[in-house]
Amino acid sequence: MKDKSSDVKKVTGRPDLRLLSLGMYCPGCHYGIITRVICEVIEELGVAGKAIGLAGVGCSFGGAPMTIDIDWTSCPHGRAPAMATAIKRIYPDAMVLTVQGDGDLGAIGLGCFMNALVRGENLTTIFLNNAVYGTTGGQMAPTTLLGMKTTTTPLGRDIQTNGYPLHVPELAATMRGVAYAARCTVHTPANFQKAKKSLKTAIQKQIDGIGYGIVEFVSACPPGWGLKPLECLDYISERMLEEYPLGEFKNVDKTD
Amino acid sequence: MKDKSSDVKKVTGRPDLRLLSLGMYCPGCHYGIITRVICEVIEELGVAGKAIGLAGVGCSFGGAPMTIDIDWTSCPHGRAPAMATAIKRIYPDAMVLTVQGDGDLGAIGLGCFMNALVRGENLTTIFLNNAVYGTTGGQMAPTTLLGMKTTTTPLGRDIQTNGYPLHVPELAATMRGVAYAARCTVHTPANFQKAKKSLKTAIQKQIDGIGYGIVEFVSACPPGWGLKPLECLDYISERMLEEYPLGEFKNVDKTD
Amino acid sequence: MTERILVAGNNAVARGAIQAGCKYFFGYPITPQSEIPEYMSKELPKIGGIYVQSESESGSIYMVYGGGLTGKRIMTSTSSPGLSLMAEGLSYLAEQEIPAVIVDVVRMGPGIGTGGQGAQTDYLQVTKGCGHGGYHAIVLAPASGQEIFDLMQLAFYLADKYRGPVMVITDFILGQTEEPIELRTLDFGPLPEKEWALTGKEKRGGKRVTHVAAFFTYQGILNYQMKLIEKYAEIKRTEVRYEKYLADDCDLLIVAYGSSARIARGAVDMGRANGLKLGLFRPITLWPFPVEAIAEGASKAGRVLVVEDSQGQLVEDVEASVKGRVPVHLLGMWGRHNVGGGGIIHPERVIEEVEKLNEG
Amino acid sequence: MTERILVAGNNAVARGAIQAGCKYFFGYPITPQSEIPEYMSKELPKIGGIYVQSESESGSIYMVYGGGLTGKRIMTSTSSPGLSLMAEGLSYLAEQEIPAVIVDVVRMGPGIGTGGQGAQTDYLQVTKGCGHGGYHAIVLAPASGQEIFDLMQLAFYLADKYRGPVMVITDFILGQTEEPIELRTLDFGPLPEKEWALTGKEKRGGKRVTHVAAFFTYQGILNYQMKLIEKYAEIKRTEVRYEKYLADDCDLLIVAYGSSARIARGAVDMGRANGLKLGLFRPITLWPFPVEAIAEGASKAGRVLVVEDSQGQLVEDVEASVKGRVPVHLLGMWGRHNVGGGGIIHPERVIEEVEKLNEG
Amino acid sequence: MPRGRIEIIEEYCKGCQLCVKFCPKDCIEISTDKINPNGYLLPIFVSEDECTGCGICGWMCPECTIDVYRYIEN
Amino acid sequence: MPRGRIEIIEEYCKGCQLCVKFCPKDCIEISTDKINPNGYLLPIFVSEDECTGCGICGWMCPECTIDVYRYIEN
Amino acid sequence: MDYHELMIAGTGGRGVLLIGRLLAQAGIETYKYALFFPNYAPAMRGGESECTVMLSDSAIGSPVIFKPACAIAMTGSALTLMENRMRSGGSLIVDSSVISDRVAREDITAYYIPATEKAVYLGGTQAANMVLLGAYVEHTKAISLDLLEKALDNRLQGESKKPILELNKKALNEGAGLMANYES
Amino acid sequence: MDYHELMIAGTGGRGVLLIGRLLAQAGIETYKYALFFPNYAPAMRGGESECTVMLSDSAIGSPVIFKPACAIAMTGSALTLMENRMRSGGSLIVDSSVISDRVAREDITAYYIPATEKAVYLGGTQAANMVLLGAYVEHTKAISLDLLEKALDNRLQGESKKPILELNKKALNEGAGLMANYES
Ligand SMILES: Cc1ncc(C[n+]2csc(CCOP(=O)(O)OP(=O)(O)O)c2C)c(N)n1
Ligand SMILES: Cc1ncc(C[n+]2csc(CCOP(=O)(O)OP(=O)(O)O)c2C)c(N)n1
Ligand code: SF4
Ligand code: SF4
Ligand code: SF4
Ligand code: SF4
Ligand code: SF4
Ligand code: SF4
Ligand SMILES: [Mg+2]
Ligand SMILES: [Mg+2]
Repeated sequence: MKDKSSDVKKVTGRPDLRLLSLGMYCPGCHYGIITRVICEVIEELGVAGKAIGLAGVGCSFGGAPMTIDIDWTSCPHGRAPAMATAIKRIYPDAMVLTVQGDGDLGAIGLGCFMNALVRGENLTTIFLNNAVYGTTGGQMAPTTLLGMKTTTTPLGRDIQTNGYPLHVPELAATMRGVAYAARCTVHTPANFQKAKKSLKTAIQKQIDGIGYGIVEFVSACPPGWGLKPLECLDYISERMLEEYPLGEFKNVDKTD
Repeated sequence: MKDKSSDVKKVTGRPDLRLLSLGMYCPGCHYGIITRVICEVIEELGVAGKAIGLAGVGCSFGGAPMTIDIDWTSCPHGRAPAMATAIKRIYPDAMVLTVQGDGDLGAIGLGCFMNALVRGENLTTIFLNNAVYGTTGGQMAPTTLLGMKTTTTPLGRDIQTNGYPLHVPELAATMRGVAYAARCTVHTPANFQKAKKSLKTAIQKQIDGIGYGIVEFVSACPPGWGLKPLECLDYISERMLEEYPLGEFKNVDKTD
Repeated sequence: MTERILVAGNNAVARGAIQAGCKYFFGYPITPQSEIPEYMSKELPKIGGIYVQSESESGSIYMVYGGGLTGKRIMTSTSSPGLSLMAEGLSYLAEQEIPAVIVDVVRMGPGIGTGGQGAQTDYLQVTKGCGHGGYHAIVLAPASGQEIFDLMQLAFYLADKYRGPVMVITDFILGQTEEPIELRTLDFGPLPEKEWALTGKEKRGGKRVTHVAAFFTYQGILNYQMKLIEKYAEIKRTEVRYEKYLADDCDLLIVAYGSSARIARGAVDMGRANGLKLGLFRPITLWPFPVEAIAEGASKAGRVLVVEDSQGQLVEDVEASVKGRVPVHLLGMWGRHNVGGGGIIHPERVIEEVEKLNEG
Repeated sequence: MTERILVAGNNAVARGAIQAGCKYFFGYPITPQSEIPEYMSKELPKIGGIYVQSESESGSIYMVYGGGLTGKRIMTSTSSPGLSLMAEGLSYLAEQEIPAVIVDVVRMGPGIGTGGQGAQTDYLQVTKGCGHGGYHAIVLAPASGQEIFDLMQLAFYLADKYRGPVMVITDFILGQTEEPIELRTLDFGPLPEKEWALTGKEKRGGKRVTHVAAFFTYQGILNYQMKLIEKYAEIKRTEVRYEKYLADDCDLLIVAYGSSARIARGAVDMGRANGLKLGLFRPITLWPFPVEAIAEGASKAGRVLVVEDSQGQLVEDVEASVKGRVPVHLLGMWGRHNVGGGGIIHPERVIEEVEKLNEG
Repeated sequence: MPRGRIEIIEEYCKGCQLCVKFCPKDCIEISTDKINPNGYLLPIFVSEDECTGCGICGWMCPECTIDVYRYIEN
Repeated sequence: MPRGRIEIIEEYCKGCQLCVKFCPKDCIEISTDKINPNGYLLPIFVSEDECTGCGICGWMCPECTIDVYRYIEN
Repeated sequence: MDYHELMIAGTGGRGVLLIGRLLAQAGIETYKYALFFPNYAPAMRGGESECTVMLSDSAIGSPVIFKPACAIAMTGSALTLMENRMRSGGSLIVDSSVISDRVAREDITAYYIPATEKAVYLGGTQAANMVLLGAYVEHTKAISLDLLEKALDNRLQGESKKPILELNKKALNEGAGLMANYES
Repeated sequence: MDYHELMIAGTGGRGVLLIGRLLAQAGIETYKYALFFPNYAPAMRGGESECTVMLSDSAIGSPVIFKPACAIAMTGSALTLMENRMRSGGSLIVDSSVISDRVAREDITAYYIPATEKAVYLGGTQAANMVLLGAYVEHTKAISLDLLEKALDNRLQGESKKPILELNKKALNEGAGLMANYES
């Protein structure tokens, strides 16, 4: 084993911003990987000192503030965008970030989120789409796939009773105050890199004062899906991405 | 004056469903004309007996239940779609209609409305866009035009502070559960007729079980705009329709 | 014989509702009550009923409002922060006199609190006016699986009888505890027709029904308020419910409701076995509050110990009832043994407190 | 000399806030308080402040929550149904100890109520727990334009001092009544630095601040509750405020707050002019409630008449304070003369009630 | 030859003048002195000969307070 | 010739096997008996020779519990 | 103790609140305390409207009074209302141009001022309220006309408002004149 | 009065709640009252878990007890916890395969059952809980093993569950056997 330290470069490890904590996530939860994405992007942009994070209620609630070394507040369920609005209005130089699940942003918080877009706030939102309410035990979320079984859709989600899955960045892209909207995953190394780029772009839009940026992460919830961590990867490729295509839905340098 | 009744046909008058009441509206308020649209469409479709109306808080609150002879409830501000959801689920054969202002639906009720669309409810919504909060004295609404002065935008609405005007039917059209989305006005006789056609189509979608129908009415609020009734007509043609183009944004026979 | 099964309190809530003829449930997940919507989502479709997962607890209560307007039996369940989101809706249900049952499986508050803490911190909120305007809702506080099942049926009956929201409050302990229940049907007697229900006017021979604010009946607004005041007075006269256990020959009366009452009952047994003359007074209706009965019991016993897993809320009503005639002590949430996530006041701790009082 | 201007109570709210250094207002229109956001939308931008029209009262309170986290002075105002929508947020503000001022210009409830009715129907809600979890907010109830202006300043001070939401409650009458006020600046003394404010960690030399639920500090959750309990006890010890008017030699003590206290004061004057020995006790803090002072005043006078424009809410606290020692009567909203949309209890009606009591 | 006529139920009129504006035949004018009990200046049907009974004034009246009659050729 | 190596801080591992799955060189295997105090089966770095120090296992570890080193040619 | 109280009643469009507010505004120049309370139903458009004004040198207790010592009635229904409520010995000023009824109570004094008629003559019905206000201050001497005019100057600034300012001032003086020469 | 109380403590993954629920389920066949209370922290994944079971012929007061008469400890920290809390004279059943500590208190009786070891031998660590439950019923005779097996039959129906059902039954009996022949 070569071992002289002069010959060795650490290529990756725990990011500086990533706090040591006995992870708040279940084994194989992609939120852990997304945490790395967030840390690395904030480090690369050099904005850790200006960053104020707002964690929604959901697994992000415990996870994000406990694992990323910036200022944080948790928020009442679904209300991060309103809280972020006030913070950003008062401290326009801060980098204000909300991290919200699909129940948090897509259900209870949909109005709060949409109204922040109407007001044309200059914020960044990380939207965690695991297609279920992970924290509370795997109930249906607005993003649950058609036919997917959850604890409140025991026979699978059907259109008649529960409507269609919600596409958040596509929806956001239609709003004039939005500067950036994209969907990504971290379920392969290549996608991990793309996700970093997306998030970086979104935050840059905020820094440049252009407008709202939202990045959806399609991510696995092994207990919520009743699958093993590795099975989840296939489920993402085969099922989730069919409903939730990856890509940028909006990327503008000036809102109109 | 010819007067033999056999020679005379009543072409128009107070519709049967229109109740005699010392109108709830200010002089020149278009809500009165829209009331006629609603009455005539319900009569022509023959669904008065099955109709249950839900009036938002706003000028529609008093106006609609007091002037249209069908079952009604008023609703907490912005919450008509949730209430309508329950009623329609319990009585699928009823014709369930919400009447909501731009503050009611576009601000406080945006989440409630959007979530009804996510769930793919089979309802009809009449959306009254007068660009202000008429009832409470002319404050800014999400649909207030850029530059428009209201009691809470004393210098005119600006993008920086208050974002962009909200386009409700266009937004609704992007949602998969929506079968029909259109914008109309009643500020000219021709538009009055088109509006009737739009609303009829929207309600028919509900009757046929196809999906959500929403019809926006751009309408005048003379005191809110600080204009005389006739001046409002020009304001609609010249300013409102520039921001809010008329037309159908979605009209499908089957949602997907 | 009626069936007897071992179920958790949350399950008893759902089963009791279905037994009462409730086929429409509108709800949103929140710990520690998610088993209720989960059960409903599975069972209601089987009996032609409907489970709608709302987008939030506000969504739930407004759906309940709409549903209640149809005249059907309707319910929702939630836990503390969710109940706060229902405040406006509750006030409207009371104003518009819409029958509905709302279950609060209390979690520790304020704020986000925690779903894994057996707490009773919503007493003030549910009894004194979560929403604006000085309305009241009947609040039932069961203390066992069977009572949950039974009171759910009563709740629907009272909601119809008095036309308004009725609340049932349990908590983490009661919701999770599994006990055998008898699936018995309770009959509380006949109820008037719901002529006020919105059905579309063709079902009423063309006579329409409208539900608009009292505000439109200007001459009647005071009459409206007087009717409300009289309704509440009537409920106070006739619907007070409570249970006494060894309360007639005790020298210390424990007052407690819900899970704390169960724990206190355990303590009474322990105490009696050890020569302590304890008795228990358990309010079943938190509103209307059993003012006279507590005052009487307290006078007889000579002193009172309130046991409640909160900062001290019930104790205010007990003090107001007792009016300073005998001392009222409190064992609040500081009586908890804080194990894991789930702090609990144990019966042993209650006995300890009694002994402290005895020592003076 | 400080400036003296004639302004409505709603205007005094806004001016008082600005005088206290509040530059951030988050609000939503609702009668009868819309003049407050309207004034703020005009004035705040002139002084480098910000008015954000939220999408709803829930939006307002969560913006207030976010704003409060920055350590700046923040406020919102609303009226009854809007306050209900703030229930969850208020509970969070209390849990997370965020200073903020919330003004409720009460309108008659429950339900939609009406903005054109001078009513006091939110007493229970604001004093007992609009939100879940048994938190409390200091509640200030001014009774004149000047006092509104002054108490707004006090409210911001107390919010900072005790780190939590403080409520100021007025109503239609107080909000609309125009009276001269002196634009004086009140100084309540120094306050600690807000080290807990979220600013981005570079402003604190890289030391981050987090505000997460008490729930994450499992071993500390009980400590958290005990701290809260102690804080409330401290407030009860030190912040009780009230005013007495001819209360020391009266044979009937009227207890009333806010607009009803003004009306009652008019009645006291009328009564005294006609040989009736009336006195007035006016709670200024509704929470903490002046329990002892009322008990003392009541004992001295021998009987109490509560005047409140509601179904009877304040009266419960008065009864709990008086503990049955002297009779407590109530003139509630049925004392209104219902003219147009605006029912009002007039001083003449109070005198009538006193005379009825005197006749026995 | 007149083809139609209108009747305005004056009690409910709010004097908004939409009928005046939209009559394609200018059959309606606003009065300068005729006021209803609610204090609104009333419109007057001034030109019976021109009226076609087209119904437009009726549609456009926010108070639904105009009845329009058309004469039928039999 | 090995071009890199990894170190797994075992205490924080949750045994999800994402590292195993994503190593392009199959350098990591899951053990059948090595369990950490939290009860998770641990991955083992089995193939030092193949490791390129590409970093992928590090990125993909949800617990950020893998340090990756690359050898530099000097 | 110098003290004046006035209630003004009418319908929304007639400027009831305006003259009340103006009186209070002008009043604080003379009195230590002044109070104006508008009572109207915001939800009813053009509904009934009333307001109370109090001017005093000692602190004002109640912002509302049931039985005013002085009142102005601008519509028929307002007259009925005020006649029922007024304190014995009080003065009730009536716009006799629009109200044909007479006051029946004998324990109050009515002043019938043809306010609307005079206002039309001066240039517009909307100034009827000022005629009545002028009559009120002349009758009670609560404050000087000058102060009212100053308050009007403050409220109606700029060239465009000039005609209406002039109209209002003329109307005030007209009302004062009518009252000064009033013969019952 | 026939009465039994049992607390079971361990970590989430070890089936603590499962055997408690099973015991209560089987218990209602024999007793008039049965109660199962799971106390766990839903927010902490894989955190500590404990439950209480009571079987009785008279109404059960408190659903929680601080000092149980009988307990099962499945992890080291659970042992510490239970040893501290147990009532004097009580019995504490310990999975000695995973817990090397011994009970120090002399006023309670400890039974060291190598549950995990036996379970592995029988076919899987996950059956360790059943071994302990078997030991418990053998020790207390609270209910018959048959009833527990019936409860298992109900819970694990269908062909696919058969192997695990068999494993569990074997483990139950193994535990009962270990306790029957227990020598301290
Ligand atoms: C007002 C309110 N309602 C409900 C809850 C309970 N709750 C906690 S997390 C959560 C949803 C979590 O789902 P999601 O946002 O998708 O996050 P995930 O856990 O899947 O990451 C809910 C409903 C709450 N805390 N507050
Ligand atoms: C919870 C709540 N907040 C605020 C109000 C006050 N309010 C009454 S109507 C209204 C808005 C009306 O605006 P819009 O919906 O546009 O209706 P419009 O009057 O313009 O027709 C508001 C804010 C209320 N009744 N309830
Ligand atoms: S429940 Fe799902 S989302 Fe939450 S930590 Fe576990 S895997 Fe992640
Ligand atoms: S305020 Fe505006 S919307 Fe309301 S009735 Fe008047 S004109 Fe119509
Ligand atoms: S019916 Fe037609 S032509 Fe006749 S008055 Fe009306 S709009 Fe004019
Ligand atoms: S349109 Fe109707 S309300 Fe308007 S002036 Fe003509 S008749 Fe009157
Ligand atoms: S650094 Fe690359 S090659 Fe080496 S173990 Fe990790 S993934 Fe495999
Ligand atoms: S990816 Fe990380 S947590 Fe998962 S098995 Fe590998 S080292 Fe452990
Ligand atoms: Mg989720
Ligand atoms: Mg509007």
